[in-house]
This record gives sequence, structure tokens and C-alpha cells, in this order.
Amino acid sequence: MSSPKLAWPGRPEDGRRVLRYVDALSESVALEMERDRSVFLFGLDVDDHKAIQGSTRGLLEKFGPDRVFTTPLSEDAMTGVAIGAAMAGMRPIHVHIRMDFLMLCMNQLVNIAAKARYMYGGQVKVPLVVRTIIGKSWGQGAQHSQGLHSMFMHVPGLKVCAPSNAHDAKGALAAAIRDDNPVVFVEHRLLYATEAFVAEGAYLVPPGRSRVCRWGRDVTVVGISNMVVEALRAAELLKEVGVSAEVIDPIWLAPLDSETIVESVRRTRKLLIVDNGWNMCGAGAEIAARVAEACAGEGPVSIRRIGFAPTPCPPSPILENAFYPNPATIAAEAFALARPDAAPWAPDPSSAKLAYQMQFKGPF
Amino acid sequence: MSSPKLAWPGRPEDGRRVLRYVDALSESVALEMERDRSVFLFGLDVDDHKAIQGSTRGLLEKFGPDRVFTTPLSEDAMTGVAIGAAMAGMRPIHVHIRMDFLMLCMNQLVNIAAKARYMYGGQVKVPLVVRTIIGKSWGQGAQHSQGLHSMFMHVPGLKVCAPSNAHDAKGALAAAIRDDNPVVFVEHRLLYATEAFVAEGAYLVPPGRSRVCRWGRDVTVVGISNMVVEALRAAELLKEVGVSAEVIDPIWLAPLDSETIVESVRRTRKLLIVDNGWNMCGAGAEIAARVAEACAGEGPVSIRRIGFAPTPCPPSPILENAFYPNPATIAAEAFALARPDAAPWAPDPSSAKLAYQMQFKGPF
Amino acid sequence: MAASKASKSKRPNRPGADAGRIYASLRRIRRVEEEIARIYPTDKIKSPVHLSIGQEGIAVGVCDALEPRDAVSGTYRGHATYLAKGGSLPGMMAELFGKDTGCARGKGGSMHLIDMKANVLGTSAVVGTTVPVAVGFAMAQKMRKTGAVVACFMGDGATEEGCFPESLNFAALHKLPVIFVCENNGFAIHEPIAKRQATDKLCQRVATYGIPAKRFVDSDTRAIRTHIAGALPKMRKGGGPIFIECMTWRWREHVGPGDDYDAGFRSRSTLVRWQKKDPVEIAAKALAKAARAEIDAAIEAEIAAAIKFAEESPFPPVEELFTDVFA
Amino acid sequence: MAASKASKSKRPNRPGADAGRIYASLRRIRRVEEEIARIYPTDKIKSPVHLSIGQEGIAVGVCDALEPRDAVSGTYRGHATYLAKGGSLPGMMAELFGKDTGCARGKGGSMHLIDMKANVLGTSAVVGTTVPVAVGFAMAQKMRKTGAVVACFMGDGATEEGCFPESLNFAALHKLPVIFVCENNGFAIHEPIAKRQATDKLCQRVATYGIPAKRFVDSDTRAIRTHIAGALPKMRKGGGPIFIECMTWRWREHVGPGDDYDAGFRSRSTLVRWQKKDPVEIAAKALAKAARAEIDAAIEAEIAAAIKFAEESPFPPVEELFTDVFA
Ligand SMILES: Cc1ncc(C[n+]2csc(CCOP(=O)(O)OP(=O)(O)O)c2C)c(N)n1
Ligand SMILES: Cc1ncc(C[n+]2csc(CCOP(=O)(O)OP(=O)(O)O)c2C)c(N)n1
Ligand SMILES: [Mg+2]
Ligand SMILES: [Mg+2]
Repeated sequence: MSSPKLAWPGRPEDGRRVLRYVDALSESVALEMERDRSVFLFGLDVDDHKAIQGSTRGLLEKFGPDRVFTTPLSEDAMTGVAIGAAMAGMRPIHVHIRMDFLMLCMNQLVNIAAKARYMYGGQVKVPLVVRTIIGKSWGQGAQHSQGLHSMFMHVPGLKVCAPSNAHDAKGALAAAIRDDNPVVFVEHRLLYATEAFVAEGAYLVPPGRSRVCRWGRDVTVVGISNMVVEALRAAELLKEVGVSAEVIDPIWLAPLDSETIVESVRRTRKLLIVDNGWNMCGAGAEIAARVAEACAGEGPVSIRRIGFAPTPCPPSPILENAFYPNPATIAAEAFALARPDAAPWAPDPSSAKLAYQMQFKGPF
Repeated sequence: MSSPKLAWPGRPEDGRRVLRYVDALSESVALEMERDRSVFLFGLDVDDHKAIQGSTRGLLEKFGPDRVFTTPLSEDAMTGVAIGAAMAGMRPIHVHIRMDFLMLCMNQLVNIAAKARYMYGGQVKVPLVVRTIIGKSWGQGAQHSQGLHSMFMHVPGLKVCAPSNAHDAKGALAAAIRDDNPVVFVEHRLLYATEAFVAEGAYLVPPGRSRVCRWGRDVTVVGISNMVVEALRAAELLKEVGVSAEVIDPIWLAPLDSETIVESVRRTRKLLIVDNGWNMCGAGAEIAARVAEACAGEGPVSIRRIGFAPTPCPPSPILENAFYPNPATIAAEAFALARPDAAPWAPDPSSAKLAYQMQFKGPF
Repeated sequence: MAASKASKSKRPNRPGADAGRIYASLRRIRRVEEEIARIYPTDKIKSPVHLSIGQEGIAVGVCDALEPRDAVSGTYRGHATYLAKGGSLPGMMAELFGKDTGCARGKGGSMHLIDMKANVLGTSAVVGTTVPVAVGFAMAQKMRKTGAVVACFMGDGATEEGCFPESLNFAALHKLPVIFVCENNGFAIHEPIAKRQATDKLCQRVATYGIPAKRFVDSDTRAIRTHIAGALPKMRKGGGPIFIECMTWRWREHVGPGDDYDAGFRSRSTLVRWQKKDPVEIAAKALAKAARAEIDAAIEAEIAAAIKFAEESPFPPVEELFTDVFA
Repeated sequence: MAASKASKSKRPNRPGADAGRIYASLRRIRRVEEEIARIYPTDKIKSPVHLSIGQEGIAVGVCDALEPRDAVSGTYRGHATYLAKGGSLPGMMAELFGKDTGCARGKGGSMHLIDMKANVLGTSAVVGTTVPVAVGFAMAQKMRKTGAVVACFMGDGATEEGCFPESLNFAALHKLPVIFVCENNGFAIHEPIAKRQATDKLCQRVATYGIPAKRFVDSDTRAIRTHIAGALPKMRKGGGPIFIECMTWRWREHVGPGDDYDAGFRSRSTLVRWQKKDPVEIAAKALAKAARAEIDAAIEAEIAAAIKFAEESPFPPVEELFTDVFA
């Protein structure tokens, strides 16, 4: 259920076309490249037949190799190249198939992209989009699985976006491309196949508005990226035990609309943040801190964070399952928050398993 | 005043030798290099006559160029080299004169150093110390001033330490060198000249124990790195208006002893965190989140964070002053927390200025 | 670790070149990977695999010249390096199966093989990152005067990462005992080298660091072995690094068990040309049929045992999630 | 911005080489930096300065051959590049003074000079990081078919950073209009090049990327100018990058106004040798005394005006802290 106060372009009312997240990404880029000659797309493997798991499909054919091209394995310099091109008035989209590889370009992103406009006294701007994918499927292991968005949230001058559904992916990517600032655009591999209602034309999902995806009374659950979907599944499980969970998707992590979250927590007095990353100094820490600051002196608020286990990601299946939050663990945590005096509860394994068959067509 | 429950080696009782932070660093390394042949120190400029602002002074002379040497300007590969040497049983100390430069070696630190032990099934360990200095004096500007410790706190497998005084600098550096894990050791340029009581022999300030530097009733102030000193100055200013501030120094940021902080907040119900870095997803967010989680349902707690302004660091003096927390702004925030119903207060400019003449001889 | 012990009987690194030993090593790697490809479509293997079928001659040529005290550093396409240097086969197989007895206890996966008992350094899934790590391992050998060398394998793509020239410079400057080995198969995933590199003068470039550099146009196992064996004595005495670029061909797809000739970005006819230089076949020809049969039978038995070991081993229990984050 | 306008009268980049113009540019840079050194001990300058005294011939030689549409990318030791390319002098001086009228409005400081009106790209305090940025700026020129080139200056130390070879490869691969200029003063801070680089074959190395590379052993201003002017027509037509290595000497200390010969890591006698090749003196000799005097007087007046402008300008108000974090 969508938040009543927000009228989103491309909501179900506007048309019934259903599109996959992966196709929404390429469609959005195509529309922006048509609209604006200064937009180009580059990065390792964007032009091969796998097309970044399909998310750059068709772009080479449509726009040719001058505007869609691969690079050497040189993430650091290629990021600098993107920044320089952006300073010269182009609008580069630089694609990385795994977010882990961004560690190779931190210097350019943190020391140049984020600071250029400020430290050069407003003389330049850096309209750069860095597309990255959080890798999750089976056996990705320690270096192909990280969600490192909080590092970018930490740095003034960078924007960060992590859409959870095809509708937002399309609109937020367009907004990122049109933004005059560097945007780290965080995708999630498991979202690629998910479908949502997506309008055909261009539209924007700009920074500054969290979305209430599902209204609830008893506990506020903030999900980040793919964890929005897991939280919605958890909310269904919680229904069985009479707990009504509100699910919020920040969509943009920086700038972060925490007001929507705070408003929700003012009602529920319970907050669970579910992240696709580690908790320590993570997005969840920031949200928890903001809520704690905002609600101080208003009466008790209970807060919990769940995210990656505080370990590297192991590929062995039992360990890997335990590494990630899932609908059952989210539901159990949310229940504990919502019903602090009740005996601990967890969904029974069969309904937890069934939860994975729940598909939600966004924009929620 | 020290926390009564902790008996620190090297406390005033143990001897009256006073040493500067910068000399405590080199003394600690010298003692460890004497103790253990596998310890060596390298990094750009460690062996020149400026000796990393004096912090490597005398080491080349004592241990020779095989154990104390400079490197090419290749932070990325040099970090890999340090990791490889550590895997082979050496104990490298890799020095960076500015923390900003760590952005060049994030890949090695995050993707290899932090994960090696885990993803290689315990077959290796990486006893590496990365010494880095937060630059602050005048006009350092956007790229020579960053405190990026929260990025490292975020990553499981890394330890992070940020001592605020010479006593802790010596003991914590020794602990870091003897630790079998990678440690990011965060120094602060403005601390280099500060003095503390420092025992002559080797001693350890190991992870896991925050220190209550000053006992107080009305508000808990957590300071990080140099901000401990600023917080102590603020506490003196607050005394004038009858506010009693407790000042806590976590010393080690990962693993983080938040229990000591939580215990204090349980008494004061007010928490101010003062960081040498940005707030968003910063160390302060983590501490705030932990306190909020721990104190949920126990009655209201007020929390505030102050840190770098959410901007790059400007060199122009008026702007630069406003960029950093200082004793006056800390005192004003702490007052607002401690006396929510009183009119806002700020120390008068002359006593705020005088506060800078207060010197505290650690370990506090 | 049981897995490590299981491999002790296998010693591919005895001194001197020997046709049987080289054939056995090559054939063993080939057969292991073929078996991996066979098993892969079942869900027994728990992480994506990068086969080196066709490229085995390089690892075997280099490693056969090494001593046990020497180390190798490989890539995510690391089965050949790992096995050629004497890494435990049961340990590797169990790792692919995600088992507790795996060389990384199920916490690494196929891209993070390691066997420190055999001096096989851990491989990495981030291209190029192991190169400076190998150089650091070599620096420790120099500091400790062990006389050991480190053979550091990388793909052609890895040479485009800035850490590669940084590592070359440092290794040359400090005269570190590193054998840099570039396995140039002409592709990074599906991108041909011509779309990534301005020229093909890698050897000339490396030579400007004062590092002797040599290209092997068809990566003949024995030629590589002879070259490395010839360079080692000087390297052990502080002569500094060397570099070899070995032209080769990845027969299969980048990741997974199949091939990729239908995708249109490279041609099957080139494969056929390379298959005529199949290192396993070439090594086989040097042996009598009976000798080969004996070796082959031993290899099949060893592989079958390793698969059985992997299959029968338990998964790590859930508590293992939290161990070894810190030492 | 007032500062930028103030510099419009100064146009050091007219076509053709001209002894007066080259002398004026050299002398102006020298005098500006001498004045900075003179003022530095007062507290008027608000960020650490890196003087290029002695090295000016390189920037002037390159920039004099460029057109206004061409861009330069310099380093934190960037006064010479900035001024030689026509960056606003009052804007620079005000920036050093931390003033609102500074080229970066007091929010950059001495290490982050910029003047986009003159196509002076922003300099950086993190060594090497501007190199790929300059390449990207050049790529945009190619994409937009402007015919403009980018001259990218760096120190010898910067060539050790991995982004340098990564940038070379990419620029060569895409035939981008970049003039890579290495100002090799033999030191990174106090570390001599021999402690950092395995060999001195930088030009040979760069040439392996297919990039024409040339070393200037004494960095003669006119020789550099002639070389660049000769290369430009082809570059403007898609000929790809070139590289020059200019051997030079930093007369003063790494940072700050003084010198560092007492520290013992380099000798004053080498300075004396380099001073005999002082580019300002050499250029001066090509002029009649009267012509020089006229130029000198104009320069002194311009510098005095710039200092006055900087002194009299206001500091940015505290609200400015929060502007321009985002565009
Ligand atoms: C730093 C980094 N960038 C990109 C990737 C994605 N990637 C995985 S393998 C590979 C190709 C590497 O090519 P090469 O080094 O030639 O090795 P090969 O696979 O051919 O053996 C790429 C680009 C990665 N893993 N790490
Ligand atoms: C990435 C990075 N590493 C280290 C430093 C510290 N540092 C500042 S200037 C400098 C020397 C650079 O030498 P070079 O490139 O030769 O330029 P020069 O100062 O000689 O003009 C160093 C090491 C830095 N600013 N950035
Ligand atoms: Mg390859
Ligand atoms: Mg230099």
C-alpha cells in the first residue's frame, strides 16, 4: 500500500505496464541518452553480450560505441576520467558490476568528485552517476557481496540512491543522471528480475522523499534496497500474529529523508532498520541516531538494527543464509519490538519459506 | 579524573615522566622493534629529516634502513606489500602522513586485509598497523583534513584506534603492533605536541575499554581523538554555569566498548558525541544508535552529535573555524542537553578563547 | 586439517624435470577441472568456478621448477596454480562444495583457494589485488633471507590495474624474488585485449623497470619450465624479479562449465588452433602408453577420492559464521 | 567574479613565439612566487604554499604554445601552470589570502587553484589524482570535437601512482588529446628518485604505450615550446597523446618560503649548477635592457595591485561554509 500523501508518477493508476527492474534501468538510460547528447555510459563490460546482467541491453545498438563503451581494468583512473569528462560538461554513467570494486576508486570519489564543486569555489560541477550492484545470489563470497553505501553516505558532496523496485529504479536513475552532482547508484542483483508498474515515458524519483510502502500500527520497519522486499515479506508473516508493520523505503540514502521515518516512529514508538550492509556506522546507525535525536524526551522509543552479520560474507550455504537478514529473522525482530512482553516468536519454517514466493509489484 | 574502576599502567602514580604524544609514538615503535625482529616500519617519508612530524624520529638511526624505509608514491600497492609481508609472518607498520591518502588503499584494506583471515579459513593472519594522521592546523583544506575512521569501523575484520593522549598513544600503538589483526591507528596532528604522563617501559592499552576521563553528573560527552581534549575544555567551561559533564574517551573505536558509555548515560540521561569527522554514518551515529538500542524503554534519553560541518573542509579561517567543533560549541550543545528548559547559553568569547590555554596531562 | 594431510602423498615439486611428472601434473589439473565442469550443473558446487582448461601448461611449467619453500600466488582462475604447486586436492574440492573440510573451511569458495602448507597463497576475486600481496610476501622472504621466491600469476586484464606497475617498480627497486607471470589469454571476461590496451608491448614495458621480461607465444610447458629453472639460482641470491608473458587461450567460458563460442565475440576456429597445442596432449606424447595409463588411473582414483571426500564432508555449522573474523 | 575580470588584460597565449612574451611570463611567475615567499612569514597567507621557483620554464614553454581553448591541469605546486595559462593573478592571490574573491572563493586554498575561464583545471593536494581527471577532460574534447588539447602536469613522484599508467593506457587507446608533462625535479618532498624508482627509463616506458615521449635534460623554455607547438596540429586532428619529461630543480624547500639545503639531503652545489640555467635569466638575455625594464615595471605594478586586491578583499562570511557542497 502506498503512502497516501505522495502522488508518484507512474503509479498503478497511470498505466498497467509491468517491467523488470533490469529493463527499467536500461530504459531509463536510453531515455536520458536520447534526451541529452552529453549523457554517455561506460565501464567494464557494458557493451558485451551479457550487458551487465542485462541492465545495459540494447544501448550499444541504439547509441553506438562512441557513447557506450568498455574500459580497461582501471577503476581508479576510469573514475577520474569520468570526473574530468563531467567537469567538461558531459554526463557520464560509470558502471561497476560489483559494489566491492568501488574500493578501487575511493580516492577519486571521496577526494575529487565529492569535493570538486566546493573546493573549486563553485567553478565546476560533477554530474556523474556511478552505477553499482550489490552482489547476492549463491556463493558470491567475501569480495562480491558487499553493500558499502554507508561509506558514501558519510561523505558530504556525494548523493546515494538505492531503489528497491523497478518503478523507482527508472525514475531515480533519471533523477541521478539529471542531477548536477555525483550520485552513487546502488542496485541489487536479486532485484533485477523483480517487476513493478513502470510508466513508459520519462519521470523522476528525486532525492528527499522516503516512501511508506505499507502502512502499519505496531512497528516501523525501514528497509534498504532489497531489504524493502524482505521487510514486506516479513510484514505479511507478522500479519499472521496480529502485528501490523509499517514498511518504509528511504529510496535515496543521501540526502536522507528521515522525517518520514521519524513521523512513523512517533506513532509506533518502535523502529527496526534492515540493511543490506553492516550495521556498524551503517545506514541503520544513521537512521537510528536521527530518530533517537528527534524523539528525545518524547517518551520511550525502541530501536533495533539488523543487517549483514558482522563478518565477511561466506559462500557456504548454511553460513551464507545466516549472514543475511531474511523475512523470518526480520519478522522475529519486529515481533520482539512490537510485543516486548510476549514470548519470543518466529514464523514457522514453512511459512517463512513460502514468504519467498510473495512477489510485490512496486512502487508499493 | 580517571574512572575509579580501571587501573591503568602508566598512570601518574607510576612515575612522573612527562612525554609528548609525538615522542610517545616513536618510543613505542622503538620498544616494539627491539622486542620483536619481525616488526618493521615503512611508508613515504618515514626516514627523512622531518620524520613524519617527528613521530618516527630516531628509528632509522636505531634500526637501520632494512627496517625503516620509505616507499614510492604507491599507496595501493604498498598496502598490498604490507599485507603480504604480514601474511608471511612480519609485523609491518605502514605510515601515512594524512588520513585522506587512505582512500588510495581502500581496496587492499577492505577487500584483503579485513577479510583475509576469514575468507582463507583461518590459514593466515594479517598483523598490520596502518598509522595515519588527521591533518588539522591552518589551511589544510578539503584533502588534508579528513577523519575517515568510520569507514574502517564499518568493516568487520579491521580494528580502529584513535588515542587522545600520549599515554594511550604509546600503549595503544604497542597493543596494535602486537595485535594479530589489521589495525587502523588514527593520530591527530594537533595532539602531537600535547604531553601526558608516560611510563618508560612498554605497556599496553588494549581494545575493549573506554575510559571515563572526567566524572560528571549532568551530561555524558564522548570525545573522539582530539575531541577528547576539546571536550575536557568544554567541561571546564560548563563548570562555570554549574553543569557537570562526564567525558568519555573510547580510545579504541573498533571493537568499541559502548557499555561504559551506556552506563554513564543511564546516569546522566544525556549524551553528546563529539567527533573528529562527519556525523552521517559516523562514529557518533554508531554510538548514538547503540545507546538508543540499549536504553530503550528505560525512560527518555537525549542524544546529540556534533562533528565536522557537513561540507568539505575550507581553508579560509572564518569558515575553517566554523567547520570544527570547539570548546565553546561543545559547551553550548552540552548545556542545551543538560538544561533543556533553560535559555540557550554559550560561553563568553573570552573564556572560550582562554579554554585553549588549558592543557591536560593524560591519561586523564 | 584433514584435507591438507590427504594431499601429502602427492609431491609434484621434486627436483629436475621429468616427463612423467609434468604429464601427471597437467593431466591431473585437466581432469579435475573436467570433473568440476561435469559436477557443476548439479547444485553440489557452491560458488562460481573459473576454469583454466587450456591454460594449464603455464602453471605447471612454472611450478614444476619451484621448490616446496617457494610460494605461488594465483587468481580466481586458480585451480591450475593451486594444484600445480601442491595444494590439497581434497581441500580444494571440499571448498568448492562449501564444506567444513575445505581449504578455506567453506568460508572462501572457489575464488579464495589457499593452502599455506604447500605455500599456495590465497587467491582473490578482485582482479590484480593479489599482485602487491605476493610482492610483500616476497619482501618478507628477502628480509628473512629464506632464499624462497614467489611466483605471482595474473591475467592480461590484471596488468591494466595500477597496482601492477606499482608492484613492478617496488619489486625491481628492492630486488625482490618475484616471478611475475602474465597468463595472456587475450580476454577479460568477453572484452578483447585490443579494446583495453593501447599496444601489445607489455614485455618491453616491464623491461623498462630493469626486470628481465620474456614472452612465450605458445606457452610450451617445457620451455617455460626451463626458463624459470634457469632464472631461479640468481633470483635466490638477490637478483631481483623476472617477468614472463605467456600467450594462451581459455577454452571454456569465463565463468561456469560451458563454452562461449556461440556468443559471437571469439571464434571456435581459434580454439581449434590452440587445441592443436594442447599442453596435456603434448606432454602425453612424451610418454609410453603404459606409463600414461598408470598415471591416468592414479589420477582418476585420486579425483574420485577427493570428490567423495568433499561429498561426505559436513557443511560448517552455523556457529562458524562468527569465527575467524579476527585472529 | 571580479578576480577573473581583473586578469583579462593579460593574455600570455597569443600565437607564435615571442621573446618578450616568454620573458614576461617567466619573470611574472618568478616575481609572484618571490612575493609570496616574502609575505608568507606574516600570517596573511592562509594555506601552505609550494613554490615552483626554478621550474617555471616548463609551464611557460608548454603553455605559450597553447591556445585559450586548450586546458592545463597542474599540481599543488601549481602557481606556474596557473599563471602561464592565463589564470587570474588577483584571483590566485586572494585565494592564498583565503578571501571571498579568491579563484576558489577561499574554499580551496593554495593547493586547489582553478580558473575555468582561462581553462585552468583545478589542482589537487593528493598526488597524481588530477592525471586521470585531465584525461577525462580531454576525452570530452574529443567527444565534442572541439579540437582543444589538455596539458597535464605532474611531478616525478606522481608517475609512481597507479593512476598514471592507467591514464596513459586509456589516453593512448582512445587517442585523446593530452600532453603529459612530467616535471622531474628528482625529489618527492625529501625523498630522492633513486629511493623510489627502480630505473630512470620513464620515457622508454611511456613510449611502449605508443605515446611519443621525449626528455628535456635542461628544460629549456624555447625547446619545450617548439616541441609542443610542433606536436599540436596532429594532436588536434586525433593523433593522440604525447609525453615530455622535463628535468628540473626545485630551488626552494618542498613547502614554505625557504630552502632546505641545510637538511643535508641535497646539495647547494647542484642548485648553483641549475641556477646557471635559470629560465628567467636565459629569457632575459634575449631582450634589450629597455624592453625588459618596461616588462618588469608592468609586472611589479600588476603584482602590487593583485596583493592589494587580495588584502582589501573580505573573508567569506561564515554562511559560505555551507554553500556549494552541492551544485
Ligand atoms: C577490480 C576488478 N574489476 C573487475 C572485475 C570483474 N572481472 C572479473 S574477472 C575479470 C577479467 C579479468 O581478466 P584477466 O585478468 O585477463 O583474467 P582471465 O579471467 O582472463 O584469466 C573481470 C573484469 C573484478 N573481479 N575485479
Ligand atoms: C597520494 C599522496 N601521497 C602522498 C602525498 C604527500 N606528498 C605531498 S607532495 C609529495 C611529493 C610529490 O612529489 P612530485 O610528484 O615529484 O612533485 P614535486 O613536489 O616534486 O613537485 C608527497 C609525497 C600526497 N599529497 N598524496
Ligand atoms: Mg585474460
Ligand atoms: Mg618531484
